[in-house]
Amino acid sequence: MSAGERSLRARVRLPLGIGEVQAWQALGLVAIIALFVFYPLIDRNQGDVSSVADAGYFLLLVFGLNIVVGFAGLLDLGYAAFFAIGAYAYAMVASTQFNLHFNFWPMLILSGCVAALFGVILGFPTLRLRGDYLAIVTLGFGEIVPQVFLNLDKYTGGPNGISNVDQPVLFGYHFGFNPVPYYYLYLVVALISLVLLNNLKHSRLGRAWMAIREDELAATHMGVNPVTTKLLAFAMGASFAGLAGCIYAAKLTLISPDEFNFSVSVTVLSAIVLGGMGSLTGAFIGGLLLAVLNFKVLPQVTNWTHALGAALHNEAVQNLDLHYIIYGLILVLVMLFRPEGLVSTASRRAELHHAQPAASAAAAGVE
Amino acid sequence: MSAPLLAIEGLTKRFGGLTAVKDLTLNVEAGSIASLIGPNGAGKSTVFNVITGIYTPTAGDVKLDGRSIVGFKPHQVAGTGVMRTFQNIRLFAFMTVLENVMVGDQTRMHATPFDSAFRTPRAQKEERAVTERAMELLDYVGLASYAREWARNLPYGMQRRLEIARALAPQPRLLLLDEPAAGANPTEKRDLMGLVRSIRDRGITIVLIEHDMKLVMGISDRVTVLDYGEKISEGDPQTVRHDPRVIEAYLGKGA
Amino acid sequence: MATFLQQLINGIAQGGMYALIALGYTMVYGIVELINFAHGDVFTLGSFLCIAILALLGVSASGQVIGGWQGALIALLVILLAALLCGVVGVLIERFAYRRLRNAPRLAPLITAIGVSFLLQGVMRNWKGPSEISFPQFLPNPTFSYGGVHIDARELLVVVVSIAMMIALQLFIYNTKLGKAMRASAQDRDAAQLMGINVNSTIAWTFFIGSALAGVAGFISGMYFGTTMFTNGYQAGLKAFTAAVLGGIGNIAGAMLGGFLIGIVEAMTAQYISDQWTNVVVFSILVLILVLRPSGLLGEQLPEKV
Amino acid sequence: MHRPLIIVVALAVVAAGCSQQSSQTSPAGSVIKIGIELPLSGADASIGVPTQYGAQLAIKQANEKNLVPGFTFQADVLDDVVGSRHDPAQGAKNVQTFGADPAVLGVVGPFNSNVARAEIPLSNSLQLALISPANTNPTLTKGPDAIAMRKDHPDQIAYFRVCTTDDIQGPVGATYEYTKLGARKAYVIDDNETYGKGVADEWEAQFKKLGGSSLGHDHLTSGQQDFHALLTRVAGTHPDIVFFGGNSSTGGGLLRKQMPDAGLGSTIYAGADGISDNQFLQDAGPTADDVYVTVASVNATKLPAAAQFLRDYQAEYNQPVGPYSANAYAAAMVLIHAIGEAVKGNGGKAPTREQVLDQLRQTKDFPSVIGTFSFDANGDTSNRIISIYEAVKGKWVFVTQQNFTGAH
Repeated sequence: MSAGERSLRARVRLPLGIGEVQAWQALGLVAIIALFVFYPLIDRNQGDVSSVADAGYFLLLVFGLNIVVGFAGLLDLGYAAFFAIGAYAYAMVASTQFNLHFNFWPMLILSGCVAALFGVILGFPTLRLRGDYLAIVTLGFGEIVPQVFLNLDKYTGGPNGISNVDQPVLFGYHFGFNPVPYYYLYLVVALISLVLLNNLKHSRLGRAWMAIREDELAATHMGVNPVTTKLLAFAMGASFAGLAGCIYAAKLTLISPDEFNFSVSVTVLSAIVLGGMGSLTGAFIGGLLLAVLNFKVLPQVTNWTHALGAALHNEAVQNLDLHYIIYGLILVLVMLFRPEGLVSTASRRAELHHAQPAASAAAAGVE
Repeated sequence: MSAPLLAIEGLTKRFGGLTAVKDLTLNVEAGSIASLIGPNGAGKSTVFNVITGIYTPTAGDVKLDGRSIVGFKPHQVAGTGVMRTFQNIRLFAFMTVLENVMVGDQTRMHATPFDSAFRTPRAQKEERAVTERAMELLDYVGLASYAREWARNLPYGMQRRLEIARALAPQPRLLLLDEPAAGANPTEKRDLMGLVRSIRDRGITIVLIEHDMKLVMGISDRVTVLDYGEKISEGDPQTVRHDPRVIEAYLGKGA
Repeated sequence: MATFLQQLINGIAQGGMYALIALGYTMVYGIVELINFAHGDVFTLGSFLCIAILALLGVSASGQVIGGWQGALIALLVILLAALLCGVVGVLIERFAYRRLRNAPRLAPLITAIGVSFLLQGVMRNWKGPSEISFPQFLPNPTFSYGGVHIDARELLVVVVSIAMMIALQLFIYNTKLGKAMRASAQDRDAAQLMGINVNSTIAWTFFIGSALAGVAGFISGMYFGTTMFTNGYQAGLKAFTAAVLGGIGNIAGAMLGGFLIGIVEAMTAQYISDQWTNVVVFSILVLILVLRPSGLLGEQLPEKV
Repeated sequence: MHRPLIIVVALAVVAAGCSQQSSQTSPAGSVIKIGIELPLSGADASIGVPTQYGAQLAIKQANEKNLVPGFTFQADVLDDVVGSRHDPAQGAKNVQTFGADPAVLGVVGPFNSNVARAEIPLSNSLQLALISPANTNPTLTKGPDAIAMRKDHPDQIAYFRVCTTDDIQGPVGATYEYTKLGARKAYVIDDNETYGKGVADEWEAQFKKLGGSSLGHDHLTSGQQDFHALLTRVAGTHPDIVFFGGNSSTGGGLLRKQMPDAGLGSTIYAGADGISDNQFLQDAGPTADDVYVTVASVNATKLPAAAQFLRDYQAEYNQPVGPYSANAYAAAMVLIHAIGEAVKGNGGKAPTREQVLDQLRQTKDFPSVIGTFSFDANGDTSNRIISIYEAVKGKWVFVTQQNFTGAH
């Protein structure tokens, strides 16, 4: 091992409770953050920046659901409902709908709070339910919420939704339709979220969530209050969706009920499982991958097949729609070959165990 | 004379038509090791489950330090300083060994969700203290070098010890051990006896469910024998060992 | 009163359809504890296959009606073939997408099931195009009326077939060797294995039967609605799964009860509240019932083993 | 930890972003791009793809006929489907992608009203022409919401549409059905989507104004297939007409098909252009007879240009036109015409987007395959001719056409 190599393996303590990592990992982390910070300056295409910015709301959804499903092990199939609630919470008081124009920034927090409140309201009746019964109730909730927004057309604009949602203004700077400020807003919120989530994960509450996930009965015998612990998971998870909904509505200036359907919930859940349950790095990677796939790659695929078919004068190729097939195949194949997700702390540690039984009890790191 | 730490008075638990425990009265003195023995299905685990709040008794009372804990939820029972292990090991498989023990210390922690999310100085201090205590406990049960392992990766015997360490985390007043020696080899059993004694010497009262007569007779201060939910004998190991009703119940098995 | 009875009939007919799909859901769940999201799409595939088989037999969507024994024979042949093909598809799905994951983390097979659902939709989309496609209405459809209440042959068909299937399934599971193996595997897979039951083939048979039932449902629904579309599986599967959970998942009579209940609730909501609130009412009732009985209407309330 | 994985992902993100850039050619060349922004996959493809073909056919013919000398047109197609259906956020991103490419001088699209609501403010802000072949909801161009959507450039509209709006189509239908068919008691059903609910509300308002009564107005639940319960309720009120606002794909045909089961077989059934397609005839089968629909364009058989378009389309794509193919063709043609005029005004050089917009706003009496039209101050078409069709023996038969005069 050369001196350079050794210094790369030296341990560096990162701030904000992120923990201790090896030097090369710290360098990598800095490089990635730098990449994200400078990305809008590299790519001048507004459509692309807008796509990557929208990956931001998707990532927030993934982070939030990761608390509920990944940390606390509560299978939630109706998570998009909280996204809808956050978006409507902001849009109803900051648009031409009622000619109310509340300021974006306090509403950002408040949307999160409103969603959290509904998280508790939904969570309460489900406390006694186990596994898949919980899944179906949350799925039902996910069907009910957009339908209610659709049906209460006097307040929500019905199928038209709410247009002309106010865009944020920060110290006199109007965000407007420029995706770059939204990109940075998402970046800041996502980075703060990651730090907070990492803190939570390695805390009293985080351990209580995971204990409930692993064995609820044993957890309660260790003094974990299942009611508050689960409700906190629902509330905190929902608050992320509320936050995401608020920024989403402001960026798009429009919301309508069919943007919050089951496929949103499913995609977010897939991102978590694909990335690796309960792992923050996994949630991040899974979220980014699915966002790129859904917002960038799959819409392009249709165009490619159309173009290819037109070039070949082959009607069958031209009418091909590979959207579903590609997406389905990715989900199936990843799960078949990496059932624990792309970033699997579980299998990694297991491997480590076999290699060196007395693994060092070094200080905490990012999982 | 001071009141017993744990007092079970006239406890009855019925499941439908089946009476699992019938009119059981049992006192456990502070600082002692009490054992609960009896054939399979005698209702031993049911007693534990009633004490820890999984089941509410059909009749009778359970008092800790003179205060009834009937109707407490499991986490509230834990809050009073009663911890337990399980017959079939119930560890948090995908958490590290260290984290398992730290979960055990929940009841003594005060960090609010806000503290946790923002790592307030208060939370950091508490977290450090809890980590330190957990490491000490792991050292105590001989698992310190496995602190960063997944609990599920430990061999069976170590999992048993980890479960005990987890239950010891909040310095409980009463520790309920449900067949800790099940599946252990003679060496492990000997080590376990030493461990149980040393826990008692830390001032923790222990109630033990166990099948291994040699182990029970070797460490118990007092033994209670259950058969079909009823107490058939009680006393120090010597008395119980020679009680004809016990011999009858075990018919060729023990003693 | 006539309106109420008519709505009851409407609800039972629609509910029968849900029940028929729910049977497959509940069987698969009972044995492998997997929410088989692809089941709804196997059902849609069933109706697609029926159209293809009918086309091979020369029956098209032109509206020709084939009465008498010929019609019945064609119907029987189509049902059998569709059931067989769907069953095979179900077995293939289990073999290639689920079996490997039997001991994987709990959510992995769920995501795979969602993936398979997308795959099936993609295949159907490219097979028959993105629009609604017609299902040949080749059977005569006499209507019976009494006191202002109408019921037609198609509605009778739905109800009769779904109840017959439930009874057949019940008899099968309690009286045949394979049925007993299924129950044993559902109870405790490892123990069943030790008892000499071939768990792999038992699970494969479960998927076969469940998917075959979906194929039957595909035919019935095609006859009842007259059209089908590659995305239909989602809504149908959602309601059927809700029915299965409502009745107590894993319980065959429960799936039936849940299906009829949802159908009736929908019909009554459309009559006495408004059509747009049907889903809200159905899912609210679901939440309410599960809060009161966390294991569903006929589900066993199993205490956790400690 | 797997840091390298993150880097790979991050690079993939950037690469995906940059791939777009490499295809950007400078406007200095003689290529002018026309954006096409429609839902092209999933269930939406059935209606989106034929619409796309309509626009592409126009572009191809413009090149063949060298309509704008010195320039070739190129279609740049983007899909707005995410997951399984059209997505406003994706539509907005697509418009931004077009906006970032200086070669794109105008866009044909979008298809869906909620997508339009996300794109109109953007196109207004970017001053990039957006011409919809299919949005019929009146509130997109008229009323306070519409004005608010033009926030960045209130006086410089950038959104146009070639189809007549529902506040014209609905009332014309209601008037016909009230006066000519003698309907008095109506039951209104819609699919609870922007278009369907909009047109149903307009129809109902006019029907009541004329003196008819509305016995009820129900909204369907999306994905619903069984309407027996709803129809039993409808039958209980004994209407002489059932009006459906919505599309064939949202239940228009199935609803009609199930009406006889509830004893409504001889009740008149009416709808708007959403059910004026072959899909409806196919879904409803023999029950399609006595169904009346309005279509917001002139009768194609009376326009030679339209007949030619139908032939060309069939020859090019070997399939029948979709309900909005001709609209898309007309939208692309009016855009190409405006670009041509802008090129002329710019001395033969490639024009700016503003110059193209200027020309579009001035569009007057443009002859197209859907009739001759101008754009009014809101960007709406002046074409207010509504045709009425009746289904007879599995075919749509032209009944009459009316030029809507305004007052309603």
